[in-house]
Order: sequence, then structure tokens, then C-alpha cells
Amino acid sequence: MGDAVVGVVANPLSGRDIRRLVTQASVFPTAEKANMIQRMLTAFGAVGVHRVLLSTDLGGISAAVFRAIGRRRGADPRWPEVEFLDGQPIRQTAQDTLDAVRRMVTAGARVIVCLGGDGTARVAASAAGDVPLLALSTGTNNVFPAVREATVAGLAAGLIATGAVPADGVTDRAKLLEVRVGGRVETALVDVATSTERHVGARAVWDPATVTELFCAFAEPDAIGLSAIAGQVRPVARHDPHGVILRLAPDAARQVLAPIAPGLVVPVGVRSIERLEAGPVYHVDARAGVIAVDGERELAFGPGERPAVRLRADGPRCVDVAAVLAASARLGLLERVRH
Amino acid sequence: MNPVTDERIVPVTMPKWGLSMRLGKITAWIVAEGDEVKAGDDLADIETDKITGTLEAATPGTVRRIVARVGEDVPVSGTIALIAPVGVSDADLDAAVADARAVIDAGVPEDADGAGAPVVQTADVRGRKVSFAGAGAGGDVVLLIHGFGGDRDSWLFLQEPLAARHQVYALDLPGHGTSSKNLVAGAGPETPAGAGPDAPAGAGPDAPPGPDAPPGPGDPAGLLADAVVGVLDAIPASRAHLVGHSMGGAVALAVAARDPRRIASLTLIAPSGFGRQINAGYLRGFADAQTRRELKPLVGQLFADDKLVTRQVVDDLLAYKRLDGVEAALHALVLMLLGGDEQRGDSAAVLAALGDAMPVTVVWGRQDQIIPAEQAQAVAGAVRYVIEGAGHMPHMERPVEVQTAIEDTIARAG
Amino acid sequence: MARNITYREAINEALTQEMERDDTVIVMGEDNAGGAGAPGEDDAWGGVLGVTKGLYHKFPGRVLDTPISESAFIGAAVGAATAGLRPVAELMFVDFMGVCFDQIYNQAAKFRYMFGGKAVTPVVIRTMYGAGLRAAAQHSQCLYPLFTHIPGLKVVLPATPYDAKGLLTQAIRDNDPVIFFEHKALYDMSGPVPEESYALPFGEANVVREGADVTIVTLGRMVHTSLSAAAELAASDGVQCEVIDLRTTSPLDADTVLESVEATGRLVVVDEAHPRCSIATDISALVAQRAFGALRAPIEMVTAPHTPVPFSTALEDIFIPDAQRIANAVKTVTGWNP
Amino acid sequence: MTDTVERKSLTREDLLDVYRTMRTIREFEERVHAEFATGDIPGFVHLYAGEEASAAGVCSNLDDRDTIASTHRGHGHCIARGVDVAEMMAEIYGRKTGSCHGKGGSMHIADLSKGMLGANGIVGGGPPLICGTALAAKIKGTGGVSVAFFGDGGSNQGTTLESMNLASVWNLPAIFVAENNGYAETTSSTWSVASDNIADRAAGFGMPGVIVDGFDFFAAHEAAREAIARAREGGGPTLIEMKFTRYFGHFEGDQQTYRADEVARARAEFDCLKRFADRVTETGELSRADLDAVDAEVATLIDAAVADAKAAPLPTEADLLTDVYVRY
Repeated sequence: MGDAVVGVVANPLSGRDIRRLVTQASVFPTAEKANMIQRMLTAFGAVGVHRVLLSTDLGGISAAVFRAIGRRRGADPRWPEVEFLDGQPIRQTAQDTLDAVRRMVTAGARVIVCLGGDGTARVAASAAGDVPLLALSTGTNNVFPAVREATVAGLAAGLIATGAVPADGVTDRAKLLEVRVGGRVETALVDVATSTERHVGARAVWDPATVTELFCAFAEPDAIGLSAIAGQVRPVARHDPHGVILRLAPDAARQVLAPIAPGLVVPVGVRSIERLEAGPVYHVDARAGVIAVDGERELAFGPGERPAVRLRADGPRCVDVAAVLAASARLGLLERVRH
Repeated sequence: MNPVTDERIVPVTMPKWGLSMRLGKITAWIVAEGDEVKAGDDLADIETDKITGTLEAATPGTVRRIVARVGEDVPVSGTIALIAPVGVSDADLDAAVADARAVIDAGVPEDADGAGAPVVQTADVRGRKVSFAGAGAGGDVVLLIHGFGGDRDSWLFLQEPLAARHQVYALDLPGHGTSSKNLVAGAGPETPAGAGPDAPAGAGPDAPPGPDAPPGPGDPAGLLADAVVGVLDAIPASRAHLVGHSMGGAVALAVAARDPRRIASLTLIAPSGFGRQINAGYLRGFADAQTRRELKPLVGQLFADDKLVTRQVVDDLLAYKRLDGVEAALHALVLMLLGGDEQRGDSAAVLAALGDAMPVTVVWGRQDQIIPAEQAQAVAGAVRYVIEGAGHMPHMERPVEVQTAIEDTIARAG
Repeated sequence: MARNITYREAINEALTQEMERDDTVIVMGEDNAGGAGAPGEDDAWGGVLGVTKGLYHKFPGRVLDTPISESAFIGAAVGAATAGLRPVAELMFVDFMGVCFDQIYNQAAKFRYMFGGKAVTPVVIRTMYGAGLRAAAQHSQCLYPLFTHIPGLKVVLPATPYDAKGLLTQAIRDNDPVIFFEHKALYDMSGPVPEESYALPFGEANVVREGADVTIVTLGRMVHTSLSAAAELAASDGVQCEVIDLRTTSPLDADTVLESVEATGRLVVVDEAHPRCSIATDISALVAQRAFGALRAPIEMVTAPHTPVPFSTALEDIFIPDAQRIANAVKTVTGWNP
Repeated sequence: MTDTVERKSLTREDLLDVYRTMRTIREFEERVHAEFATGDIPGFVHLYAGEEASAAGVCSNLDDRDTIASTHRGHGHCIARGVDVAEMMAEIYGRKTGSCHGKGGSMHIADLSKGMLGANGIVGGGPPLICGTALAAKIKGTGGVSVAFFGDGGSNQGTTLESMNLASVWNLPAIFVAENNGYAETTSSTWSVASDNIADRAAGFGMPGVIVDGFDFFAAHEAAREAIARAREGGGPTLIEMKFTRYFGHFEGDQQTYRADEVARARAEFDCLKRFADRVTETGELSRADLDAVDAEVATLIDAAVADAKAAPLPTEADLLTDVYVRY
């Protein structure tokens, strides 16, 4: 059956961008991320995971786990063996997450857990391929990752890694938005927006007046962020095959109040709403500006470079934690007989 | 007091020099038992926490008993010696000595300066605070006006004795004592220009505050006269005898000129404005002095015998000069008093204009090193007293003789 | 002319009058107002010994309580001073200098020189010093010699209510950093103080008692101890001591000291600080160097011993120089023959 | 305190100024690096090359109401704040015409008239001082803000932690900029060292903490713009952590044995000047010609500064005793 291996990648820089300044977004402490990993290690140990591959960072998360392992010694239940992915220079950019997930996939991880926000999930998903991905949210300003207690998520990931619960029945393929600008390609799990800002700068988008077009893979009415705009006028579920396109203009007749960032509920002018079919390529109207993926400016484009957006159905295989634990209950996987 | 005592025994009492004085100490007896003394003769050197001075005999007679010992603290108005004619018996004298000793040995009762002690009041003269203190009931109102750099305490040897028969007031002229110091432009609150730099780069002038620039417009002489009139109104006194020393003499004249009917008599002590010559170096030196070392020799020039210039006197003057606003006030007065190195004012003309509206007396110290005694000649129509052994401060150096001059002047006013 | 008020009231009056005169003057320190944030009365303490009582209500926004972070708020006072304010920060006990001394001797003291004369740092740091209150080793030290050693700082030690008001007024108006030492045992002493504002110049010692036989140079609380010693000596031995109160150790009024020693030929220096590298050694060196010819006896120093301040009353009382030890020193210099 | 502050966007002139500032810092530091090797420059210097985007990013949002305090690595902050470059060079050569008349040296260059409260030889020396200037601005209602720059080493100094707390308690218009070049002195930040993100500590002091890519001028500028506007509006203090890698050693002459090949890689890939030039020319806001003109200007400016500095007179003995007090 091969080793039950779980990959865990945590992003020390998530939850620290300019939204702490321009909105009331909170700072998710590093120590808390380290605690989440330690809780998962306990869960992994409990369900028989053999090995955990853990990303390393300069932010103090891997260091805290490293010291915790040193203190753990014989405590029960025993933690699985933990291998710190070392030997590569840490650049403190998204590249670190990509490198870690790729090494986990090649090392045979049966499931990959990523701790962070939409940005971290987006990067991890782009490298996870078909390996089931459990995106755990650190903080509340996210749409894609699940807001879930780490121990329970750990049990779910562990049960999949050991094969106790077959992955197929408890994972769902997410949709994916692909955007091309000249030779550069980026993917988004939730939305792609065109911003009139001229520079990537501090990445976040918090002024709706700068957004002219919004492509959503899905749009839930109770979401936070740009997709919440669509969520209030044309909701689209995660399992729906299609998405939605909104064209925005501050002076549009139709105005909708949307929570586009923590503590930021502002009227947004909606000029038109159009169904986004999976497969065909949609070209962006704007002549110049910056493409934002999942609310973070990423690709600047000038005149002559017409960005193209395509909705794909082959996104990451997301672990449905509830389904895993329900199966475990049905199969009595967590029951033991006292001798 | 013991009714049996013979009236002919005259007690020599510890004088009250200054409002805050509660006790004094004899540093040396000049006379001995059996000596004959005339009025004005020196009896003993006395030291208080404020000042040292020589006590003069008020009445002629024989010193029959020395009661207080040298170095002993004696409460104000405690008997320190007995003067009596030869005929008074030793028994009566010894009884009086016993009574006196009891008072000295009892030390200073708490309310030693209770009744009759002068009360400090303040008058508001167009926004400026003017302090003044009065003593004595009945009789005419007498207002004592100090000179440049002085204050109402400079009358400490005279105010009490004069208060025996008159209502005697002494004021602090604007810029002096505890009165408002702001002599310069308009009657503003007491805030001298702050010395704080505003921008880090611009370092404002270092302390003490108050720019050295000459004072603004405004007429200090007018302000001083206003203050005197203000005090007269506050007492209230429809009629008063004025006693003015040095610059205070010129102020007294100015007040008299404004309302001759209100001023019953003028006693001018070494008044300014009756001649050109003046010790300009003293005036400028006093205004500019910053340390005790600079001030001490200047103060010495005020007295014929600089024994009076104790460390405490210099310290008190230094403390006064360091009050906010005083330096500016003194410089304004120097500009008022001096034209170059000569006196600017013309008191003779003011006096002439008064004609004989009120009796005038002029008193001068022979050894005056500030304004020469010869200028007494220019005080037309005045009764003249030139006092030997006195410098520019006869009212402190020879208080008894100055008191006599004042009493005579008041009598002439009727 | 002046009414009697206490050393504490004189300091409070100086702060009040300077804050009335100049709105750039601000006051900050631990519990300067007291009760900040706590439900009780706002001006609960007005400083640990009540020196800043009443300022909080009179000058809203200009009396700031601070957390116990001396480096931060002393440094803030220094920074604010370069930006047009005239802060009076309170370092509650000089013994706490250890936690903020960098901001004083490396920042405030050096700004002007280091920046080529371009910085002006009119900050005042008030602090309590001195033994006698059974506060033991970490709340009873003097330490003013340490500050005196630093070029760029001025060090002021008033001994009387009159000096306290005048010297604090000058400190606030002074455009250089001033460390203002208040002896804990003097707060309740009263004396004549004019109601009006006045500033006493730094670098002018005060001859508090004239005498021809022996010069006693001292400062702070020891001025009063020296005066009682001088009184005893005058009464018992007829020896007349001249008592000089330095008032400021930087700048130092060397002339007054030298003049007096040249007259008396005998010097006793009384300093409550420890003997090594103290004001006593500083004055002794000055006189030995510049008035050696006038000396008719070796210089005597009366200081605390080279030990931390002891707690127990029995020890603290003999730790602090007293009138008897001063009298003995005077007798040593008068009785000395080569 | 004041109503909302308008967030101005960068004009063409602004971008040109930014480029001139960053290029001047780079050339200044490169030249000092070269001159130091010849032994002409006394004492020791700490160079700022590589971190230009931080100084320019923050200072491009400041005006004459504002004050900054720097670290021992302060040349970049001085230049970004407008301190005279020729005087700075003269100061580094210890000459009388230097910013501090030769009395301060590289670690103490200052110009209070420009709101530059000085470089500081003491790690963590600056933060308490800017709490003071921020307090002054708040009390006088000038709307000014104060910025303390400190390194990752300074972030562990008691003074810095106390100051962040004080700024929060007094709600001061203060910005704390941690320039995290990953190396406090020589303790490299490996993954096993428990140095958490400096920005995390902000929450503990009740202020927002943001992490910014120190190599990207626009990221630094945007974050600083928001933090400074927030402070002017009475929103209180902010902690900005700039993450990047230093080009040169902790101090000149430091053989950097602890750095491996990082300098070469950083210079090539992340150089903030190169990235800025590429960005502004891609969007057409500036042309290559504009940039080249600035490069030439700066080259002559630095050459002149060095020449003048070498020719300038040394301070004389008379200067030794001046500027200790305003009046003693």
C-alpha cells in the first residue's frame, strides 16, 4: 500500500498584506499556524499516518514545530515521523509554496494540506495536480479554503492518506479560472478581475471603482471579497458547471452593496451580468491595467496585450472533510476494542 | 504693665523693622548703664533676619539699665533698656527690669505681630496690581513712595514710628516689590516673552526671558503717578501727605501737580529732577547686574557707611531683580530718568508751578553719592534738612531725624 | 515679600506657572496624573509624592501618564524637545536611570555636538534622589556624579524651596538638556518663596553662611546638615565656617569655591554620594589644582561610604553624612599641623 | 484629528524624483564602498545599497511636517529625506563642510530642518525619539507623522518594543518600518531560528502590522501611503516590515562569510532599481532616455561630492569645544 504520507505547507506571509491597513483585516499569528500543524500531527498519529512532509520557512512556523517535536518525546499518541523540506534557498515569495508542493507530489504524498488564505490555496492548487488538496483557512478573510478545526481536518487527511477512506468518494473537483497575458499564465480558484491600477504594487484590490470586469468561477451570497458582488446579483454554486461575468462601473444604474473586504461594505455599480461558460475563451475589454487573481493583482498588461480568460472544470481535488468523517463513522474506523 | 512703675521710666524697645520681623538680636551695645544720651544718639546695633541697623535714642535721658544681653533673641517691642532721670529709684527700675526680662525669657508668643500689624492690600490700577501696606489708626494719611529699585520695605525704620500718630501707608511702585512688573506697552497680563525656540533650527535667546530690546512706547512716569493715585483712591484718602524718596520724590511732585488740593504736604528725600548731575553708573549698573559679585559694590554706594549692606540685603535685591519682568522695568526707568549720563526730569519746574499750594520739605544726606546734596538748593521755597552721616538713604540711615522732618512738615500743613 | 511654602509646592508652582506662560511645556511620567484609565478620580496621585498634583485638570492634554517604559517615554521627551516642545519628564527615582540612560547620555546629551550645532533639545528630566527614607539600595541613591560626567547635560540640585522654584523655572526655559535632582527628604521643608515667577541662573553657587575660618562646600540636602554643623562649631569652638551650596554641578561655579578657599585656607567637601568619582573628589581636585598655595591643611571629604545604601535604620543613619562627622572634619582641618 | 487625507497618485514628476532618489542612494553607496577600500574614509560605514525601495517608498509620502529617525545604516534615509548629498559625503570624510561639521560621521548624519532626526549608532535608539516628535505633531496639531526605521536586529531591542507600545497607548501618528534584511549582525535567519515575523508583534501592541516586498518600490509606496494617511487621520501607529536582502556586509570590511552567493542572485533578480525602471518604461510613464539622463546627472553629482569632500578643510581645534551647549 506504500507509505501513508501527508504533505503540509504553511505560508508565514499570509494574513499580513495591506488589507490590515486599509480594512480591519486581522493578523493571523505565526504561533497559531504552528499550533494548527501540531494539532494535525496528533490527529495523523492517531490514525496511523507514517510520514509527514513539512515545508520550511523563515517566519518561525517550521522552527516552532521543529522545537515542539523535540519536546514531544514519548507523549501519546505518538506523532508520525516529520521530514522538513530543506536544502533549497527560501525566497519568502510564492515560489516557496510552489517548490514545497511539487516536492510533496514527487515524494508520493497521498494528500496535501495547505494552511493560508485564498492566495496560498491558489498557488498550492496549481502544483497539486491530482493529489487531494485540503485547503485550511488561517483567518476569516478567505473564500476557497475551509474554515475548519485543524485536528478534525487532520483526521480527515490522515484517513485518506492511510487509504482507510477511498479518496474518490470524498473529494470534489473544483473549477479553475485560467488567464493568459502574452506568454504568461495564471490560475484562480474564485475570481479574476481587471483593475485600472497601473502597478501590481501592494497586490490587494480594495477600491471597487478600479475594477472594470469580474470573472467568477463561483459566487456565494455569503462570501467576502469581490465574488460577493456577483454572489448578491447572480449566485453560482461551486458544483455548477458554469461561472458568471460582471462588468462594473461606478456610475452604473444598478448598485449593489457588497462586503469586498473585512470592514469594507461599499456600493458597487454593475453594468452587465453574463453567464461564463466552461471551455470558451473570453477576451478582456480593458486596453491596459493589471489582472487580479483571487483578489490579488498579479499580471500587468499594456495596449496590444488582450488578456484571455477561460473557465476550466479540472481544478484541484478538494477533500470534503465532513464526508470523510461521515464515512469513518459508517465504517467504525475510529473505534477500538479494549483488551 | 505694672501700674506701680514710675512714669518717668522710658523703656527702649526692640524696633519693628519690616512686616515679617518677629524678633531681633542685639549684636553690640554702644552705650553703657549711666551714659547720658540725646535724641538721635546711637544706642545699639541690632540684627534681624532681614537687615542690620543701629537703634537711635528717641528721647534724651540717662541709660539706667541695660536689659537685653548681646546675642539674645528679643521679641519686637520687648524692652531692651531703660532710660530714666537720675531721681528714679533703683527699686522701681529693678521692678521694671524684672517685667522686661519676663517678656524676653518667654520667647516670641505666636501672635506677636497680631494687632496693629500692617496688612498688605492690593489696588487694581487699570489692569495693574499695586501692592501697599498701612499701619496706625487716627491722624492724617501719610503715603511713603520709594525710589528706583526700592520697595515699601525700605521704609521699615519709619513706618512703625510714624504710625503712632498717623495712618501711614507705603506702596510698591509698578515694576517693584510685589506690584505688577509690566511697565512696558499697555496693561497686559504678566507674561514676559517666552524664550522657547519654536522651530528646532531657530534657537531662541537663552533664558532669562524677555528680549533685551528696549521697552516699547508708554510713559513709565505717568504709570507710576497713576499707581500712587490708585492707592490713595483705594485707601480711600481724599487728602494725604506724600513722602517721596529719589525717583519717588519726582512721582510725589507729579501727583501733587495733578491735584494740588488733595496733597496736604510734600517731604522730598534726595528727590530726582532738581539738577543735571546724577550717578548714572549706579543706575545702569543696578539695572544690568546679574550676580551678587556685580551688585554688592553698587549697593554700597547708597549708604554713607556700608555696614548696612549685609549679604541678606544683597540677596534680597538679587531675588527681586530676578523676578520676571523686573529687568525690563528697570531698563525702562533708566531710559525715563537719564538723558545720556544726566538727569532728564525737571522737578524744579513742577514745584514752581505748584506755587505755595502745600508746605514742602526737602531732606538730603550730606554724603549722598547718587544725587549730590547741593541740589537741595534748587528746591525753591522748601524747608531744608541736610543730614550728616547719611548717604542716599537717610530714611534708613538716620530714621529718627527724617521722622522729625516729616512730623514738622505735617504740622506746618495744619 | 514671600510666603512660606514647601519644596514640593515650590516645584509644583514652577511647573504650573511655566505651563501657564508657555503652552509648549508638557509634563510626562509614571502616575504624573495618576489613575489614567482606572475608574477612580483622574488626578489620583499627581506624581508618586504629589509633586504634579492638580496639573492634570488645569492643563488637559499636556500632562501625560506613561506606561512603565522609561526608555520609551524619556526618549519620547527627548524627541519631542527637538520638535518644538519643552517636555518635563519625570524619572521617578534616579536609581531607574539604568533602564533609560542611553536616551539621556547618548541621544539628548550628544545631539547638539554630533549634529554640528544644528539641534536644540530643551528637555528637563526631574528625578528623586537621596537616602534617609529607609527605601534601601535601589531607591535611595544619589548618582548625580554620573550625569555630571557627561558633556551636554546640565545637572541641578536645589536645597531650598526658593532655589527649587527658581532653578526649575530656569531648567524649563533652558535650551539644553537639564537633569533636575529633588531630594526625597526635602519635599516637606518649607521656606520663603516669592509668588511671582523667577529664574535662577545655573553655575552660581550660593554662600548660605559667611565665615572666615573654614570653607564647607556642599550641595543638596547636605547644605542643611552642614549649616547645623557650622552653628554647633560657632557656638562650641567659635570656629566660623563659610557654607557654600553649589546648586548646580554642571555648570560649576568654581570661582566662588576658589575665592572662599583662598580666604579660609581650609576646605571640607560634604557630598551624600559615594566617595569614588564623586562631587567631593571633583571639588577637591579643582582646589588642589588651582588653589593649592592657599591650603593650610589637607582637604577633608565627608561622603557616604563606598557601599550600597543599607536598609536597616541603624545602618542608614550612619551611612548618611551627619553634622558630627562634618564637625570632626572641620576640627581636623583646623587642628592640622604639618 | 483631521478629516480623511486624500491619497495622491504618482505623477510623472513624482516617478522621476523617485528614480533620482533611488539612483542617488545606489551611486552614493557604491562610491563609498569603493572609496572606503582605498582607506581614505575614517572609521566604519554601513551601506544601504539594495534597500533603496524602502527609503524611497516611505519618504515619497512625507512632507516638511514629518520627521524620520534612522539607524547606523542611514545614508539611504538621509538622501530620501533630501539631506544635501555633498554635505553627507563631506561628513563621511570628516570634513568641516560636512552635514555635522565633521563631528558626527556616517552613523550620525542628520538635518533637523529637513525632518531627519539623525542616523543613530545605537540599535533601537530611534523609536523612542520619533514617539516624541509624533507627540509634538499631535499636540501642536500639525498633522505631521514620524517614522522610525530599524533593522531586524533593532526589532528585538527593548526600546523598540517599548516605543511601539507607547505609540499605541498614546495613539501617536508614528510609523515603525522594520527593514528586515534577514541578517541581524551575523546571526543569519535560518529556518530553525525562531524569529517570527516582526509584523506579527504589531497585533500585540494593538496596531496593524503589514509585510511588504522590500524590493518593490510600488508595494512599499502603497503600504507606506496608507499607513501615513491613516496616521495623519488620527488612526494611530502602524508597523511595516520590509523584507529584502542586503547587497553588502553588515559593515564595510565584513567578509560576509555567512552570506554565500545571495548577493549576486539578489542583484540580478530582485534589484529594486532595475524592477522600477522596467515597470515605468513598460507602462510608458517614463522613457529610457529620461532614466539615462538621471543616471548621468547623479554620476556627476556624486563625483563632485567626492571631489569637494576630499578638498574640503578639516575642522580646527577651535571647533572641538563648540556646540556642546546652547549656553553654559
